[in-house]
Amino acid sequence: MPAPLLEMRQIVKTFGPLRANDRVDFEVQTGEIHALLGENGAGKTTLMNILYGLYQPDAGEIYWKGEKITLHSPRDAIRYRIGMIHQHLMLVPNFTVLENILVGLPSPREPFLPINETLARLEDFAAQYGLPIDPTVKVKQLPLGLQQRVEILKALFRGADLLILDEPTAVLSPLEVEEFFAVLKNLVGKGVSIIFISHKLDEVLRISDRITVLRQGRRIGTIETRHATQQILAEMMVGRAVALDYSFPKGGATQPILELKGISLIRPKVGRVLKDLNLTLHSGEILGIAGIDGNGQEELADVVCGLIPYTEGEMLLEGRPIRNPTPQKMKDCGLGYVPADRQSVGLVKNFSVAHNLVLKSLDDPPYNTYGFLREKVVRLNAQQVLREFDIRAADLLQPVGELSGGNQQKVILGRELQLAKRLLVAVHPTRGLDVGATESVHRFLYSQKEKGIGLLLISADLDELLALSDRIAVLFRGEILGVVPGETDSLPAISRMMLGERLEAIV
Amino acid sequence: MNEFLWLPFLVSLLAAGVRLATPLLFAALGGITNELSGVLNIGLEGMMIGGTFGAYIGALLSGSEWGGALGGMLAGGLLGLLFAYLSITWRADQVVLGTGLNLFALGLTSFFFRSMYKAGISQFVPSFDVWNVPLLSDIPLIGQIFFRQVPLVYLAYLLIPLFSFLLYKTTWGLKLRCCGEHPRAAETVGVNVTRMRYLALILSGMLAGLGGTFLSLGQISAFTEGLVSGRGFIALAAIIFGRWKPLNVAFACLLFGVADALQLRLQGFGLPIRYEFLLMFPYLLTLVTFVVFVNRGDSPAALGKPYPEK
Amino acid sequence: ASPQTPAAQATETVTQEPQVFRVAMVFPGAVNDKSWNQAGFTGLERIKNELGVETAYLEQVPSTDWEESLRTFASQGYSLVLGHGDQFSEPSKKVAPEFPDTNFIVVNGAYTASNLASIALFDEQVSFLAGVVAAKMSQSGKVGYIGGLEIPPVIRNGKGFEQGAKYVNPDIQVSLTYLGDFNDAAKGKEATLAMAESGVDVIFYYVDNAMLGIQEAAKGANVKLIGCIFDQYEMAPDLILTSAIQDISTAIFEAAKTAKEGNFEGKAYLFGLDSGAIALAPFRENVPADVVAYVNQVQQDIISGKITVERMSQ
Amino acid sequence: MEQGAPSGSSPSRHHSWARWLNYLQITLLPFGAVFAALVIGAILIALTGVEPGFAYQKMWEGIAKSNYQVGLVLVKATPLMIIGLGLGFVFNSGVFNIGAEGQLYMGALLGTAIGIQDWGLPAWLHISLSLLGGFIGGGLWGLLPGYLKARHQINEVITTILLNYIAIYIVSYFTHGPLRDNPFAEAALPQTPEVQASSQLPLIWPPTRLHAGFLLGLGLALLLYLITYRMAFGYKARAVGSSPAAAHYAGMNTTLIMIIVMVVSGGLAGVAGTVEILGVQHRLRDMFSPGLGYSAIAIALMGNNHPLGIILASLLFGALQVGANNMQALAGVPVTIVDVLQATVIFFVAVSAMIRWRAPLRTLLLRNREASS
Ligand SMILES: Nc1ncnc2c1ncn2[C@@H]1O[C@H](COP(=O)(O)OP(=O)(O)OP(=O)(O)O)[C@@H](O)[C@H]1O
Ligand SMILES: Nc1ncnc2c1ncn2[C@@H]1O[C@H](COP(=O)(O)OP(=O)(O)OP(=O)(O)O)[C@@H](O)[C@H]1O
Ligand SMILES: [Mg+2]
Ligand SMILES: [Mg+2]
Repeated sequence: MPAPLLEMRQIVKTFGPLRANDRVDFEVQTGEIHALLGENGAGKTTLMNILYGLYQPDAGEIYWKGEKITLHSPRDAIRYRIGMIHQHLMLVPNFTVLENILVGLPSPREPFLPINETLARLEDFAAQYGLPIDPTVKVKQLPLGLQQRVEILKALFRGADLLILDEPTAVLSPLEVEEFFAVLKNLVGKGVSIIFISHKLDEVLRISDRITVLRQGRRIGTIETRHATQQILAEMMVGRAVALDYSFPKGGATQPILELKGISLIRPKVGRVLKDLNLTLHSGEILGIAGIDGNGQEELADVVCGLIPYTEGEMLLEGRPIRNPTPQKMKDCGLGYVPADRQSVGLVKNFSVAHNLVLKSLDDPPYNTYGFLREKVVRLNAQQVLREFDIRAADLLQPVGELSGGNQQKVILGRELQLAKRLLVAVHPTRGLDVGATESVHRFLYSQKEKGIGLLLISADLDELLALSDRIAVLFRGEILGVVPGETDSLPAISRMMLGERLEAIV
Repeated sequence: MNEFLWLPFLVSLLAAGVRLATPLLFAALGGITNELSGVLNIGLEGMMIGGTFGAYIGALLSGSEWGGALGGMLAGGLLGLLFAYLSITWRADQVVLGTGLNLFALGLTSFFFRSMYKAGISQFVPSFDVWNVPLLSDIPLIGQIFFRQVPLVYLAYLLIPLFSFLLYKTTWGLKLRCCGEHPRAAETVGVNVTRMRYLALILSGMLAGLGGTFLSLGQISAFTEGLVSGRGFIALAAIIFGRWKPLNVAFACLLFGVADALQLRLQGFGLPIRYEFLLMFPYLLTLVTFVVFVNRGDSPAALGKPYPEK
Repeated sequence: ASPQTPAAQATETVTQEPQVFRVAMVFPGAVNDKSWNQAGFTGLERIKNELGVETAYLEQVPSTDWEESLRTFASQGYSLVLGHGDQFSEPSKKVAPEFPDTNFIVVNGAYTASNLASIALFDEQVSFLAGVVAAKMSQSGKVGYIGGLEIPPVIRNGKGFEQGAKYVNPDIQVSLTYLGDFNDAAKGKEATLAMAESGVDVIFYYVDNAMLGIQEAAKGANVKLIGCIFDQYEMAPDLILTSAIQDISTAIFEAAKTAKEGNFEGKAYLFGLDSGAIALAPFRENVPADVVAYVNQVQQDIISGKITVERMSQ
Repeated sequence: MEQGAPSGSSPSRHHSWARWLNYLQITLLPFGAVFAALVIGAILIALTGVEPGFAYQKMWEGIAKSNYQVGLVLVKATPLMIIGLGLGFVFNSGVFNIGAEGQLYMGALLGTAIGIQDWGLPAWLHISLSLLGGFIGGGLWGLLPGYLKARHQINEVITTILLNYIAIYIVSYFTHGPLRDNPFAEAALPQTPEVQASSQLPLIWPPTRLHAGFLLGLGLALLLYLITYRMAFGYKARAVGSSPAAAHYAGMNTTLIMIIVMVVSGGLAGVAGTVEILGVQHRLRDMFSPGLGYSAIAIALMGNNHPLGIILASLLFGALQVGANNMQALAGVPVTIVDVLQATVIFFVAVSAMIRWRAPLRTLLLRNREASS
């Protein structure tokens, strides 16, 4: 065997008392796609950040092409031709695509920006990898899938021998994942090696050559992908047997609870985001909304939950119209909402877990008497929710921002499920969560259906939708192109509708 | 006012406006630079004060106004360095530091000045003379307004396109702006955020120092306490007014300068308006223009936040 | 009212032996402002040097502290405490009864009491002369006055100036600008340029540091200046026709001397042209002899009472 | 702004000894900051040829020699405290009000206008009305930028800076014009008549000059503490500050909250201005504030926007000011040293807030947390 392209030996990294990486060995061969697996908080990102020079390890060595190296900052990593796509997109929303790609690139004509060269190369890449993009739009106007594409282009522009991809597919729709994998194959063909991190075991099994699993900061082992199964991997990650193939019984819908009649939304500068939506959600039903990111899903959720006033149409709750819905009003109607952006919308990061759990009930009994917050009751409530949802926090008063993503999501669920007396809207509820956390979120959601609550489940993950939904509506450019039963048979129709074909045309 | 001639009046008004805008412009260009790098600097006033004194000392020691300009830039730059050290290396709160810096510069300059001159009278030092730009100064109207000024005024105009270019058209400017929008993203593409912010603050201090220089060596030829009198804050307002774009910011400075020049002239006419309202006029006009025509603009996303965040 | 106010009681213990004559002074602005405060400070320095007494002072005292600063010194057993400006009228009226052993003098003060005196300059008289010079020297028939803030001494000098100018030429145009600030030299410069453009060719000013800007502007424009408070000829020999000297330091010194000799009286002292505390600075060659003669005549007439200069009410 | 003062979001997490150590550190560091500033001041004082030990002795005497001096410190601290409380409140909600100076002026204007009226009211009523007037004057001056920010996203920094100047000139107009004492005298001082005896704040600690405004400040601190950290409204206001999107999502009326906090902050600045007139100056004068509204920004931030921190910071500044005045009067050190001294204190306090976060103690506490979980 030739010397590996990369070898990390006995890497240790601690954050205060916590060992995020505990004597981790990790190696990557030239030309392979090496997957890195582990639960939330296992230390994957930490290890990669060390490799990219963002963190300095407390101990351990890194060998690059057989030579021992020290990485003081990402500048060094870039110099060694190591590229990285980060778990949280490293894009400037206010910059254009072009500016995002240009920033930090050396220019042949310093100090001038190499604009024309870059535009030409962008066209090259578009042709070569199938990654077309309009370089003049601002990144904040792009859907997440396209933003991810910008990240990929950024990495390609810098030219890398080793590309680190930290959960790149978390925000992609199945179709986008396909395109993305094609790009990866293409890159490998050109001699690039890849480290691939994902919580989706099927993706890992499809794309990788080898898999390394971390658990609680330690390396558990590395196996060849052809010897691996989802079951084996899940056991390695969690340390015990995990139920992976769970499915939920369908049916049980009763009377209509929420009706959307001709709902449209026009946003300034953007245009018509939602077009004449007609949907009915029943009690005890899970209605899935499928679609490629950026086709109006999040706006639909915001409109239903009163965050954005709709432009036209009518919303009926149990047959009665709701005029000018606001978040407050909808909450009072018994609606819970798990938003897409848990970090900056769902939670106040520097508030404690306990106070985030009553964020929407600050004015309501029993938490509020004469305007004062009853801290004891707030904590009592938190204790109960923490137990019920198995939320791992150091204590009730820990700032919620310090929790891991999975636990943050459970805090939101814990709050919203209390409020969801009649309706629950959940957007990408398991995005970025590991298998264990995903499973428990799914169980919590399903338990709501059993209680007779109507669920609107918006997700880009078709497996999730098929597992839970009674019916699935497909949103394309703000329009519903069709509604199909939540069964595996519907999959081809859903995929075609996601690309813009109407159900009538397919059937 | 029957002999009132509107054309010469307008010319002199605008020429005065240009002069009154010049110190604001220097400070505002500096302020844009540090704000785009993500540092909120309400210490511009202090940096200008440092500049007025540094310029005086520079001119005194070197015997030349250009030596004075150097001194002004040096003093401002040192204050910028101090600000950078405390806000970047120590990650101390930028707003607290800014208020501290204003007080610091005010106290220290007058302290030194009083130690130098017990009697408190400043010597006269070499200062900038009006320099008519050949040819251009002969253009009717335009020449009188813009091209019969002291060299620092020309420097200020030249800096407007230079900074537009530097901040918005160069690799360096892009990196700098990235630090202000998303410093972590900047770091991941190999930008040294700390160094960028240090540089931006020092540069900003030097420019504010030039603004101060214009006050002590471009307007008068000496140092006095109270020369700056709030211009640093007006520059801060101009930055937001002009949405961090040098050309727009220059316009904001000019608007304020012309309004100030106008009120000084209106007072001379003996109009039946209380002088308090005339003094208020530039502020009121700027406020109304801002609210009605400019209003919102996105500030750099990471403005005021120390990096790395903790 | 009992003089034994709480404050006096509280600080009695720290009072030093009263037989030592010590003088303290409180200034509203900086003692190096080349203007009002500096003039007062000069007086204090003369007291220290020529009378050989111990002195102390507080400068740049904000209005929040006017009263307290007087009390600070009085409670320390100073025999004479001066407040440098009419803003100390009210505070001293309050504080003086608390310290019967201390004498208070307020410059331009409004009140008197057994231990409280006021000294003032008849500044309209000298600014009247400044107005006469300006009107005589102006070719355009337009003269100007630049003040810092609209406060009594600034107003008085302006009014005196206007009286004097109109005395020479009833049709003369007097324009008036307040900078809103005594020290903003850049504003001073622009205000001067603005006046020059409107045809003004002689300007009398009453500002502090802002005068540097006024002089700077006058250099380029065809404008002559009349300085204020002390002889400012050396600052700009080509420009300054004369200065309306308002030597409050002499008044202060004289008053302190009287107090030291034990002749303090709680009354209002007014120092006019006859006292020498106010005067026009000596003319140099930039004022023609006939003008000098004319001005001297007016001065005589004022002193002799032939011309009455209006004193602003307070 | 995550400096370690008790911020309400995460107390009582650690073992008692660790918490104790933490509080010790929180208390000691500001002292260290003051000490460091005094050392730098000593160097400058020595440069003027005065013996620093002597100068500082005079300074200390000025602060603490007698009850009377202590009273002066408290009097000085009062307006700073009241403005700082309002600013802490508004900063918690993420609105950057630098218009306290203008709000102070407008409050003092209205408060004085009521205070000078001879309505024959009993003192408690006249004082309350004046203070209410102060609150309304300052509150209105805060309402304008607050409304523009909340409803139209108009940057409050620029509007408040400009409104400061405008307010100062408005007061200038009134003191020269409509409210001028003795309007018939051509050369009268630009100041209002003295406020009625019935509206002057009573002295509460004879023989000192301390007036009831100080108690009012303490009461307001308690009130604001309760609102911010004990009442639902405070949680909402802080939520708006740390995450407006989350606040909107949670059904809070972010617009209204922003406007309310801005009005309260402006109102308190106005109350501070009125208290200064009713308690100390008794007349409103042109340009009467030596930049109280700007100093209070530093005070609010140094106090970590927490009422207790703000009280401490304002006392520190009050003490420095009074002490330095004495030092200038009796040791002859130029007054400008005060500015340098205060600035250095600000620097060191700002930095020490970060030392606290960096120090090994923090690690110790974290370890402790792990042990307890
Ligand atoms: N900057 C930091 N400060 C403190 N603790 C940190 C920091 N970064 C990571 N950690 C901790 O280190 C552990 C590993 O985190 P890491 O982000 O590497 O996990 P991960 O495997 O990438 O998880 P995920 O699948 O959720 O992305 C976590 O427990 C986390 O709390
Ligand atoms: N100040 C902090 N103290 C302790 N842990 C922290 C702190 N800041 C971040 N972390 C931890 O660092 C880890 C990495 O952060 P990151 O934002 O990647 O979270 P994550 O678990 O990967 O969540 P998600 O999957 O939703 O992105 C998180 O687990 C978070 O708990
Ligand atoms: Mg991760
Ligand atoms: Mg994650």
